[in-house]
Formats: sequence, C-alpha cells, structure tokens
Amino acid sequence: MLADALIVVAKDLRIEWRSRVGIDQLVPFALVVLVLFAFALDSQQTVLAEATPGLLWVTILLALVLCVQRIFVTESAPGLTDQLRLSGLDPAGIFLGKALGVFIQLLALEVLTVFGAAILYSTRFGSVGSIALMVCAALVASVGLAAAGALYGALLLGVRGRETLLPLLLLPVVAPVLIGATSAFQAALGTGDVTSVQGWRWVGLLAVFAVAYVTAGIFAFGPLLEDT
Amino acid sequence: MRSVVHLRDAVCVLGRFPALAGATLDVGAGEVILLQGPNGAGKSTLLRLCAGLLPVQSGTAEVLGHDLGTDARQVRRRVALLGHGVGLYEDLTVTDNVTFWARAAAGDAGDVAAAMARVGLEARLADVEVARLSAGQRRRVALAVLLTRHAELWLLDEPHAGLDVQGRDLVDRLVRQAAKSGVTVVVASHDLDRSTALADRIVSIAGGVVTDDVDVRSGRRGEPAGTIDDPESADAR
Amino acid sequence: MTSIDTGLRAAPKTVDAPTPAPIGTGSRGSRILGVITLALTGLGVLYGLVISPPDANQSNAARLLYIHVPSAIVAYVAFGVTAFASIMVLWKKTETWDLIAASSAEIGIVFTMVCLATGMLWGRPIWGVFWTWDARLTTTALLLVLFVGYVALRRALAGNPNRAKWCAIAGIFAAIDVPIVHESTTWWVTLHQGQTVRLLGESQIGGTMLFSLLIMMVAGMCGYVWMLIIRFRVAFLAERVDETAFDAAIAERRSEAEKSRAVPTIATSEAQ
Amino acid sequence: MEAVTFAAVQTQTPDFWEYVIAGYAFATVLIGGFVIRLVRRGRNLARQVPPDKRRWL
Repeated sequence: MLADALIVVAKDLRIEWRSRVGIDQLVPFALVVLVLFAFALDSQQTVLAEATPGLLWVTILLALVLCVQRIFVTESAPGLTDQLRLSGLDPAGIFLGKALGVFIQLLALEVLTVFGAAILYSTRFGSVGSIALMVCAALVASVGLAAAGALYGALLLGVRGRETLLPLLLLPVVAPVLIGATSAFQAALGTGDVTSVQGWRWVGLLAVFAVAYVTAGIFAFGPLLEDT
Repeated sequence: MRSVVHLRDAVCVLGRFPALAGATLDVGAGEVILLQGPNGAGKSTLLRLCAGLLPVQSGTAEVLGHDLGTDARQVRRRVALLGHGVGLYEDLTVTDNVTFWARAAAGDAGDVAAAMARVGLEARLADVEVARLSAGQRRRVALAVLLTRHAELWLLDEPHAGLDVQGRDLVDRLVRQAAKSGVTVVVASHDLDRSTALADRIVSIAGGVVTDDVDVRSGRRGEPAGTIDDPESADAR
Repeated sequence: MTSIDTGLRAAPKTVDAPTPAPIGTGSRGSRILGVITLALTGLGVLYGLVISPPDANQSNAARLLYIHVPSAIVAYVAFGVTAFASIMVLWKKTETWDLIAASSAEIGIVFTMVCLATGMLWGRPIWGVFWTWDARLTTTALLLVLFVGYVALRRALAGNPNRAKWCAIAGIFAAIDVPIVHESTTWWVTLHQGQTVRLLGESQIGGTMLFSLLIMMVAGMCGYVWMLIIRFRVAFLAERVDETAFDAAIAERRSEAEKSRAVPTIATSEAQ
Repeated sequence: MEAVTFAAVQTQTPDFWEYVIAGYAFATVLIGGFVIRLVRRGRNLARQVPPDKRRWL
C-alpha cells in the first residue's frame, strides 16, 4: 500500500514539476486572494491584523479546491482511469498517494501565504512556542484537508459538472478544519482571545478530523475505484 | 479446452444504454480473435468488459477462470487493454510514462527498456513529453506500456488506427509473437485484410450481440460463439 | 426505525388486494398514517396558536418553538436514517437502502429549512437578531449544506451505475462530519461569545405548552414516516420507469442485430 | 443586564404575532409544497408503471 502510494505521489509531483501549474498558477492565485482581502477589508491594517488567521485559511481552502481539481484533471485524460484500474495498484495506495500529493502542495502554499501575509498584513510572529503551535496546526490541518480533498476529488472524477460540484461538497466538509486551524493560528498570533493551551486543543480536534478522513478514505477508495 | 473468455448472454450497460444486449462468446487459450462489426456494435464495450472494467448486468461472464461479477480485480492484473484513449499522462515524458505503468504493474527498469526497444521508440523520443507526440507515436508508447504488463490476455481496440505501415507491421509482429508465447489476443478492427491474416477466428458483432463466428483456416462457420452446450442462447431471442 | 419498516412492509398487502391498482403512491397503511398526521398537526396548530397561553418571557414568539423544536428533531432523525441507510447500502448493496437514504435526505433538508426559518423568526424578536453564530445553529446550517451537496451529487450521478455506492460514501462522509462540526462549533462559540442562548432555559414550560410541543413532535414524526414511505415509493417507481425504458432499449438493441445479420456473410466471404 | 433590555423590548412590542404567522406560513408552504409535489409525481409515475410492478418492496 505505501509502496504504491509512493509510486503515485512520485508521478503526481513529477507532473506538477513538469507542468508547473502549481508554481505558475496556484501560488499567484493564493497571493491574489490575499491582496483582494486587503482591498476588501481596509488599508489601516487593524482589521487585517485581527483577521489574518481566518483570511489565511480561507485562502488555503480556496487553493485546496483548485489543487484537488488539478491533481484529478491529470487523471481524466482518455483511457487513464481504465489503465489505473488495470494497473494493479492498491486503491488505498492510490488514495494515499493522491492525498500526499495534495498535502505536499498545500504545505508549500501555506508557507508561501504565511510569508505573504507577514509582508502584506504586517503579521508579527510570537515566541518559539507559538511558531511550533502554528507549524503543528498547519501540518495536521493539511493532512485532514488533503484526505478529504483526495476523497471528493476521486468521487467526482468523471462526473459531469465536477468543477462546480466539488466546492459545494468539499467546502462544508472541511469547515471544522477552517474553524480549528483559524483558532489555533489566533492562539499562536495572539489576535483573538484564544489562549495557547486552547490552541493546542484545537490541534487535537484537527487531528481527530485528519485521522477520521484518512481512515475513511483508505476504506472508501477501494469501492470508489472498483466501479463494478 | 479451458476457455480464457467465456460469455453467456452477457448484458452490459453504459449509463442506461445496453451496449451489450446478451453477448455469447468463447475464446480458447492462445487463440487470436478478430472482432468485427459496424461502429457502435459493442466491440469496445466487449473488450472493456473482458478487462473487468465494466459491471455485468446479467448473464455469465468469466475471464481467465474468474467470474467478473465477483472478482474482477483478479482479472484486471492479468489482462492488457489498448483502448481508444491511450492512457498516458500528457505532461510526462515517454520514459516517465512507461516507467510509471511498469512500476505500477510491479515491473522494473529492465522491462521498460526492453518494451521500448521492442516497439521501436528511439532514444530521441524517450525524453519527449507525450503532449508533443503524434497520435501514431502515442500508440507506440501505449504498446510499450502494454508489453510491460506481461499479460495473459491482450484486448486490442483498433490497434492499427492512426499508425503508419511500419507501425501496423509492428502491431502484427507483436501479436504473432504474443500468440506464439501462449497469450490470447482479441483484436477489434476495421482493417479486415490485415486482421484476417492474423486471426484464427472472426467474430462478428452487431447490436450488442454476437451474430457470426467463422474459423479462418477451416472456413467453417460455427453457431454464433460455438454454442455447443447451449444452442439456443443467442438466437432464441 | 421499526415504525418505518413496518410501514413499508405492510404496504404490499394492500397493493395485492383484489381492488383495482392504486392511482398513486398511497396504500391503506400510508393513508391511515396520513390522516393521523393531519389530525395531529391540526390539533397541534390549534393548541400552539390558540389554546396554549403566551409565554411569560417570550410572549407569542414561543409559539414558533412548537414548529421549531419538532422540525429540528425530525431533521436530525432523517439525516441519521440517511447515514444508517448509507452504511447498509455498502453492506447489503440493495436498492431499497439506497432509495431510503435518498428519500430521507430530501425530507431532512425540508425540515432543516423549516427549523432554520422558524429559528430565525424566533430569534429576531427574542435575541434581536435573525442569526447568531451559536454552535447549534452553525452545526445545523452546515448540516443543511452537507446534505444539499449530497442530493446535488445524486442528481449529477443520475444514470450512473455506481450512483448508489458513491452516494453512500458521500452520505457517510457527511455524517462523519457532523460530530466534528458540532465539537468545533461548540468550542469556537464558547471561546468567542457567551450568553445568547440562556433565555430559553429561564422560562418555565407549563403543562399546556408542553402538551402542544409533544403533539407537534408526534405529528412531526408521523409526518416524517409518511413522507418517507411516499418518497420511497416515488423513488421506487422512478427506478421501475427507468427499467421499463431499459427493457425497451435492450429489445431495440437486439433488433439492430437482427437487421445486420445479413451483413456478416459479405464480410466473411470477403475475409476468406 | 440582558433581562433589562429584554423587558424593554417586550413593552414596546407586546406580541410577536407577525413573526409567528410568518413562521407557521413558511412551514406550511414548504412542507405542503413538498408533499403536493411528491404526491403528484407519484401519480404521474404510477401511470407509467404496470400494476404488477407497483409492489412497494
């Protein structure tokens, strides 16, 4: 299962590296959204500073939808799903590979948007402890987002109207991640009235989400891909 | 004789359309079958069904000794399908594509090199992205992928389409070599001259059922799909 | 659950009766249940709007709760049934469970909308706002969106042979989300704001008011079961209609073959 | 504190009948509309299906 996952993720990352959709389109998109939030909210930066965690994670969620679209569009070329099902790859392995691909791209995006926010919204980072909280929250949240994204991406592979259906299905499902990750970041950045102890509890909730969706994905992907 | 493909009144639905409306067909081990019929007759569906990719709505369908209704997954690992869509990643190079599918089928670098040499993919093309290849070149890459699978049953859907003369000769050569080494081959084709030279039997299909079945060497026309044990299966309706 | 099963199982008997075939989706069982539901609802509305006194704190706004609370309960039950039926789809792989899951989800959406609307109309005079980001409200709103997505997926997959399985997976995932959403919104709210919901607890529910609420709850559950039965039958009939069309399609496909039987002789003689 | 504001609200608008009517009307229209559409659809479909196939399970 893990070996299959590595084969799939290596292939996906190679495609990303060669097509450069992620670097050429996804990263600029995330930055554009950050700038748009700045336009929409204010130029005084008080509201922006307060709202930074939420804006960051809304940006990530929007990017997640695009990322999932992209990583499954590559699989929708004629004959590919047939070959994938004939390949002998373990469905759970394919799921993990796809989720891992989304996860890696999300992490890269998160690092970039956090730096973007630091510059555009003048975010001030706190102590080592709060940075550790942010890193952990981002890692765990990304696992959950990637798992849910990979699952719904596969569910809609080959469905007509997939582009519009994916956000409708995926965004409500990942709402807890938005709440959890935003609150954890608030704790870390000190923008809300969330203490860092509460911040770590949020990381716990994110972990529950991640575990639930990774497990369910491993079991559900077989029937999803099986098709018979 | 143990049959590799054994279909009895197999009905197969695409969406709500019955692409196969009760097909009956037996293919013995090592045989080369030519599947012919008009467009939309159900040839591609029959091949995809045999690959274990489509659900059987009713009737019996066994491939390589496995019931497709229950363990299609067992079948899938042991067949190779060359479909209309070549099943290649546009953004990856030829070598990357073949390597990925070979590794997925538990092959190694040796398999990749051997397969690419056999289909005559020159070194020049090895590092070109599939997106930049012509249709014929893509077919060759797909053939290389097919070879890495070491399958027991080949299902070729219009393998000659879009290929130049050398390419068609290559397909024929590969099919003969495969048949010699005991692989069963089902070819759907409109290129009758070429395929009849290749095939042991010609099976006609129309409207989702098998309508005719002729042995090429003896010229003997079997009851549709050799229905010795069940003479009224295809004609009864 | 049991009441639904008996409702469904009792139905064929009435259909098999030597009376002419039913015009619609009704059967004797469902009609009796429908009449009971209507009577209970009428009584409930009478009690809710006329007989029960206005609440000491909330005045007449409390009358909205006689709809709000039962519809919330029915909605949660309906989504629970969808989740349970979705699991059964993956386990038993029967059409029945798939149709139950779909039917129950649709009814759940209707009752969730009623619940949210009455909640908002109650909130405006009592809290001063239509909406507050209270944990329960947020969870319910997300629940609505999740299952709207589920129904949208069913529509998008119409005609797909894998619809039952894929929708079951989506249904289970939506259901997995509910406790996580609930936990997260509860924490989120406790961290952000406090007191808004306290008003309800302070007011004492009197005997008549409790009775009104109870009647409406029973009426709501009866209504749910009735709708589930009818919605299930509609879905069942829709499947049968598709099947009839499918049989015709098979026949047509085979006649296609008959027509072309003359053709192979040419092809094969050419081949030899 | 809240009780005070609440009491103020209550004296201004002693009953909330408009909200109550709106709520009941909304529920009636929504549920009623759903039920009517359901029954109509059922009749429509039942006409297309032969009686022997109209067994409910």
